[in-house]
Amino acid sequence: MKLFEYEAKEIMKSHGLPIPQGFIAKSVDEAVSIAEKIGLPVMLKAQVLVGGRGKAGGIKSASTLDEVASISKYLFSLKIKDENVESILIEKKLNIMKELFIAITIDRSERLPVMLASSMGGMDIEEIAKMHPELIVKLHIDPRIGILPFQARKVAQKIGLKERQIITFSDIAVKLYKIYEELDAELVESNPLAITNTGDLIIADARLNIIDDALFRHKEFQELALKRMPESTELERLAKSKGVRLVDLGGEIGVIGNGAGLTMATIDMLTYYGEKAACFLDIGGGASAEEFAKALTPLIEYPRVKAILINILGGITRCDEVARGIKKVYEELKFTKPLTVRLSGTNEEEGQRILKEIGINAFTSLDDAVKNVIKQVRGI
Amino acid sequence: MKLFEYEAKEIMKSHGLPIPQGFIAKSVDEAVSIAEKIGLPVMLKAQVLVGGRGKAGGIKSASTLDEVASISKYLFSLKIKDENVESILIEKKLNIMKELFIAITIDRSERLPVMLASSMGGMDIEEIAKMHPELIVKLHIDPRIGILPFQARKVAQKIGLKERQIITFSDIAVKLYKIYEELDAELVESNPLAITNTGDLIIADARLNIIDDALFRHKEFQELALKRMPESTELERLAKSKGVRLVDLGGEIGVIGNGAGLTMATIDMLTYYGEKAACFLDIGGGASAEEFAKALTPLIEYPRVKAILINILGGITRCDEVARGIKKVYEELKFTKPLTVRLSGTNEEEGQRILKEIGINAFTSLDDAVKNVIKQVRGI
Amino acid sequence: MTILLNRENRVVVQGITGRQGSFHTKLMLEYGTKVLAGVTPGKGGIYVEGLPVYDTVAEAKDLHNVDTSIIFVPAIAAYDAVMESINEGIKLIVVITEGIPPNDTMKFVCSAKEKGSIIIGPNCPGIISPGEAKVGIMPGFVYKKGPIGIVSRSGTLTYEIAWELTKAGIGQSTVIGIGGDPIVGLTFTDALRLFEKDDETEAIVLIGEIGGDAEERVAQIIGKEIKKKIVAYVAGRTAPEGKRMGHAGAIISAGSGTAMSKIKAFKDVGVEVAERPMDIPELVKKVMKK
Amino acid sequence: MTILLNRENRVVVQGITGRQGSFHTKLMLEYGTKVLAGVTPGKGGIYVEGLPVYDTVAEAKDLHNVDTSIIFVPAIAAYDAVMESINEGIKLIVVITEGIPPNDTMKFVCSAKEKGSIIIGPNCPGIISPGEAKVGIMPGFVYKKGPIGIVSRSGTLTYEIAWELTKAGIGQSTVIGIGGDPIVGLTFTDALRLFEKDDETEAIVLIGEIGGDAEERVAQIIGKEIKKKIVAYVAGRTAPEGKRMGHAGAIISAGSGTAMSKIKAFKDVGVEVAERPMDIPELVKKVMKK
Repeated sequence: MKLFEYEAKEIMKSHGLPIPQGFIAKSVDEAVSIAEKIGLPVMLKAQVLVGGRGKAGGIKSASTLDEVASISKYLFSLKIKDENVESILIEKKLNIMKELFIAITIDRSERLPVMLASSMGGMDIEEIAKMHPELIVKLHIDPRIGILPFQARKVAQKIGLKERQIITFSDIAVKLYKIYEELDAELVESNPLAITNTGDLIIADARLNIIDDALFRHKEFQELALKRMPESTELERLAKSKGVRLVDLGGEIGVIGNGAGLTMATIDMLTYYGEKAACFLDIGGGASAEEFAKALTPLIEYPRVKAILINILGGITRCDEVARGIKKVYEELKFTKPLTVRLSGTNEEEGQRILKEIGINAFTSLDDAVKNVIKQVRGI
Repeated sequence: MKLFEYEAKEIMKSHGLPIPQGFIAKSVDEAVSIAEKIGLPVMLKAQVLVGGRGKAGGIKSASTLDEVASISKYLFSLKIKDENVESILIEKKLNIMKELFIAITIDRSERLPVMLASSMGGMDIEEIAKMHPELIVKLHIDPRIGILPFQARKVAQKIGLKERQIITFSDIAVKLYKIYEELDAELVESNPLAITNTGDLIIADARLNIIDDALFRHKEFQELALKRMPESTELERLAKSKGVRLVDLGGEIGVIGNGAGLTMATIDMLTYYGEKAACFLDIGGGASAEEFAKALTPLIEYPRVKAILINILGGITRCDEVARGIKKVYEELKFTKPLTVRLSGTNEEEGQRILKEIGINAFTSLDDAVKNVIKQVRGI
Repeated sequence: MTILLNRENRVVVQGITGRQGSFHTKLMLEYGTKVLAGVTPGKGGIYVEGLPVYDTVAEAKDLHNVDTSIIFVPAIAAYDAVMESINEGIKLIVVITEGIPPNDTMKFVCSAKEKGSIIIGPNCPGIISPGEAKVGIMPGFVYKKGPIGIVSRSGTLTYEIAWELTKAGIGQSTVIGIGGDPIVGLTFTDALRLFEKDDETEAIVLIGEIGGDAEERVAQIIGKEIKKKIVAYVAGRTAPEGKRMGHAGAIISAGSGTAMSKIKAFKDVGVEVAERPMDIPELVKKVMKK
Repeated sequence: MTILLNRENRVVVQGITGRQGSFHTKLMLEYGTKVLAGVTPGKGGIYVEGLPVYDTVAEAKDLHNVDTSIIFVPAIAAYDAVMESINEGIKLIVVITEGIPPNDTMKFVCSAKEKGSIIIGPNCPGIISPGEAKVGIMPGFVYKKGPIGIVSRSGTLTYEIAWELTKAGIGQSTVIGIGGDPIVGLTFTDALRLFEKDDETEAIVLIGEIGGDAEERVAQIIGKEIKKKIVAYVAGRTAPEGKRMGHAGAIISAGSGTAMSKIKAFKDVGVEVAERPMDIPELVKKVMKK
C-alpha cells in the first residue's frame, strides 16, 4: 500500500526526521490561507500515489498569494496518470543547494534489507541506476540488528558528505530504517533529500509504501489499505465489489485458473496464439463451488469479456467442486457467454460429468481448451 | 530505579498484559470510594519500594467498606523498613487457584538476559532458588533476537502448564520481555503470576526496576529517578543536597578515595584494624580541586563523622590538585576535624608541599595513613 | 538418489490441527511419507490422523527424532514456528504458509543460514521425491520416479508440467517448489547445485516467472558450475508492469523482472526455453539425447 | 611474551577529540604505544596529538592497518562505536566508557564472540604490558616489566597493588582491568587462560570485588586448567547489601556476591588471599618460591 507524500512526512516527522513546514489543502481557499500562515514563497505539491508527478506538472512554486490561488486551482483540475488530485501539500519553499537520494527497501536477490543512497538526488533514480550504477551506494543490512550509525556514516562519506553532514545523514538513515522496520515498509525513500543553504539536510520529498502482507499487524493502516487497493479499471472495481481480486489485462477472454503460475501460463498461451486475455484471476488452491461461482460473476456481467476460459488442474482443488460451481452460476444466471473449461486431475471424470449436464464438454488438454476459446471469441 | 507496584502495573497494562482491576488511593476516603466502585471484596496493597511488604503486613483483603476504611487507615500509618506508606493500591480480589513466578533479568555470569519461571510462585523466590534450584526454570535469551514464543512455551511446559495456559504464559513472557528491552529494565517480575479459578493467568503482583545507567535514553523516567534516588540516611541526604553521592556505612571515619576498588579496600583496611567507616565516597578519576572541596563538605558538616581519611593514588588524578582542593576547604571552612591524607603518585611532592602549608603531613603509605586516622578517632 | 528428501526423512507437521495441516498430513501419510508427529501449541496430547500432537517441536524431536518439518501455521505465527524448527536443529523446513511479511522471512532465512537449516518456501507447494516421499501439498498422482529434477517458483503450473512429463513417460527425481514470495529460503541456484551433484538426476526443468532476478542470477552459473542440461519455462510473458500477478513475488517493477529478460538470460547460456508448458516433454527428450 | 598487547599493536582511538580521548592519546604515545589514528564522526580531517582524525574506523583500518581500538566515546554512542570496531575486524577493543546500559553491552559482547574480537571493559582502565605498550588510562610509572600477570575488576586499586609490587622489585608481564560493570567482555576466566599459556608470566595476581560471581566461577578452573600460582585480593569485605559501591557491578544482592563467598571460593582451591593490598608482594614472593 502506498501512502501519500504528506502521510509519509507526518510519520517521518513523528520519528524526529527533518521535514519542511507544511500543511495539506483540500481547496483553493485552504491553500491560500496555509500559504499566508507559513509565509511565501511556498511549494504546491499535488498529492497523488502514481509516480512521475513532477514531469506531469504536479509540483509548482508560488511567490504571491494570487499565484497560490491560481496554481492550486490548476492543480486541483489536474489528472495525473488517471489519478485525480484531491489534496495539495503546501510547504515553505526550501533554499536547496544540493539534492541527495536515500531509500531503504528489500533486496530480493540478497534477501536482505538494503539502503540505497546517491549524491544525484532529485532525478529519476531508476534512470541513474541504469546509466550510472556507480553513483548509487548500496548497504545491505542484517535484519536482526538493523542499521548501525557507523554503517550509515560510511555511506555518507561515499556520497561525498563531510563533517557534521555525515552525522546528520546517519541520523536520518537510522530513523528511516526504524520506520522501515516498525511499519513493515516495502520502501522508505526521500528523493530529494535536500541540503539547504544553511548546510542542513531535510526531507524534501518522501515516499513510504507498506507491505500488504504485513498489514495484519498494522491495525492503524488496515482501514486505509481497504480504501486504497489498486482498482484502476472498471472491471477491477466491479470484481472488487463482488469480493474478487483480479488484474485487468484489457482483452476479451476472461481467464480463471488455479494457481498464479498456471494462470499466467494460460494467459501466455492466449498470447502465443495471438489473443489477449481480459484478466488474470487466480482462484487459488482448494476453491469451493461457492468461491468459484463468485469468481465467475464479474466476468459474466462485464460486457468487454466475450468469452471465458477456466483452466483447472485438480490437485488439491477437486474438479467436481469446480464443476458444481460452474453449474450453480450457469443455472442461477443463465448466462450465454461462451465458456471453455479445462478440467484435469483429481475427480476429473465426475467434474466432466457434471459439466455435461449443462451442456459443456470440458477439455483435458490445456492446448485444446485455449484453441477452443479463441475460436469462440473470434466467432468461428 | 525501582518503580512502585502500581506504576509497574500501569506500564504492563499498556503493553496488553492482564492486570487486576485497581486504582491508587492516597487517603482513606479515596480507598473507600475505589472499593465501592470496583466492588467487594478487594485487596489493599501498601505501595512501598522495599521488599518484604507482605511479611510486614502491607497486604490485606477487605470484604466490607468498613474494613476497607479501617485497613487503609492502618496501612497509611504503617512504616515498612523505614519507608512511609503514601499510597495504597486497591484491587479487585482475585480467586486464585495457583501461584506462578516469572521474571526477566540479567544473568551476569552468562552475560545474557535470562527469564526465570517457577511453579512455586507467591513465595520468597530467593529462598526457593537456594533450597530447590530445580524448581526454577531458566531461559537464556539472545539480546539481539529477544524471546521467541516457542522458547517461552517450553518454559511453560517445564513449570507444568498445559493446553491454552501454555499459550497465555508465552504471550505474557513475550510482552514482559518487550518491556524489559524497551525500558532497559534490570528486573521485570510477577510474583505471583496467578492462575485464577477460570484458568486465566493474571499478574497479581509486579516489580519493575529500570537500570540507572540507561536512564539517559528514557526521558520519561529521568525526573522520577531524580526524586527516587536512594537516600535512606541523613548523611546521604545531606551529601545529595550538596551534589555528592556517597554510601553511608554507619561508622565515624569518613573515607574519600579515588576509584571504587581503592575506596572499598581503604574501608576494608579500617575494618581490618577494628574500626568502621562512616561512608564510601568515590571521588573518581581526575577530580579537580573544586570537586574535591565539594566532596569534603558534607563530611565536615555531619557530626557523626569524627575524622576523615583521604586516600589518593595519583595516576590520572594529580596530587597537587587534590591538595589544592583540601586547602581550599580548609581555608574557607576552617574545620577542625582530624584529617588524614594519603597522597601518592603523580605530582606527589607538590601535593605534599601544599598540604604542609596548612599543617597537614600527608602519608605516602596507605597502611600508615589508616593507622593514623584510627589513632585520631580513638583520640589517642 | 534424490535431493533433500527421500523415504528416510522423519517429518513433523507444524500446525497439524488446522484444516490444511490435517488434510495434507493424511495425504502425505498416504503417499508413504514418514510423518511421525504434529505440533500445535496449546493442543498437546490429542491425535490427528493417528499421530501424536505436541505443544513444541522439541518434544517431537526428542520422542521421534524428526529431521524435517512442514509448516502450515498462519502467517502471524510463522516466524516463531520457523525459528522454533531452526533452533531445535531441524534440517529441512518446508514453509507452506502464504502471506508472511518479508521482514520476518529475511530474519529466519538469516538464522537458518547460520544454523545450517534449509528452508523451502515460504508460500510454496513443498518438495516431492516421487516414489519416496512428499513433504508438501502437491497431488502425488502427477509424479513418477525418474531422471528429471524440477525446480519451480510456481505450484499448479509445476503439477501441470510434471504431469505432462509423466504422461510422456518421463519421471522425476525430485520436484521442488521454491515459493512465490519475493524472499525465499532455497533458491534456484541452491537447487541447481544440489541437482548437479545428484547421480539420479540427468536433466533439470526450471520453471520461473516474472519478478525479481532469481532466473537471471541462476543463469550465471549454468554452463559453468552446472553442467547438466536444463529446459526452462518462464510464466508471465504478457503480464503488465506494476501489477502483482497472484504471487507476492510476481511483479514487474520499473521494467525489471520481465519474462523477456529472464528468457534472454537463459537463452544466452544455452538453456532451451519452452514457449508453452506442453512443449517441455519434447525439449527434455531433445536435451537428454545430446 | 605478554598477553593480548605488545609493542606491535597498532592502535586507533575512538573519541579522540574528547577531553579524555586526547589527554590519554598523549599519555599512550608518551608510553611508546603505537597509536596511529583517531576517529570522531564529523571531525574527519583534523589532527590530534599529531595523529590524523577520521570519520570512520574503516579509514583508520585501510590507511593504518590498525588492529586495536580504545574507546572513549560517551555511553550513548558506545554501542555503535564498539559495533563499528567489531565489524571492521579490530581484534582487541578496549572500552573505557562508563555507564553503558547492560543491554547494549550484552549485544556487542554477543557480536564480538561471533566475529572473534576481544573486548576489554566497558568501564575499565584498559590493558598495559609494561615496557611494551599501554592501551588504557592507567599511570605508566607504577608498572615495570616482569613475571607477574595481573587481572582486576578495579582501576586505582590495581595501580596501588601494581605499585606495591613494583616498589618491591616485582615487575608485571601484562596488567588488565576487566572493568567494573556487571557485564564485561573479557572475563577473569579468559584472562587466566591467556596467562596460563604465556611463558613470561610466572604467577598471577587476581583482584576481585563484591558483586556477581565472576570470582567464584574462575575459582572452578584454578588448579585444573590453571596450574600457575595465584594470589588474590577481594575488595568490599565490609560493604553493605543492596548498595552500589561505585562500580555498577559492585553490589551485593540477596546475599549473593559477598566478599566472603569469593574469598572462600579462592581458599577452597588453594589460592592465597591477601588481607590487605600491601600484603600482596610478600604473598607473591611466597608462591613464586614454591
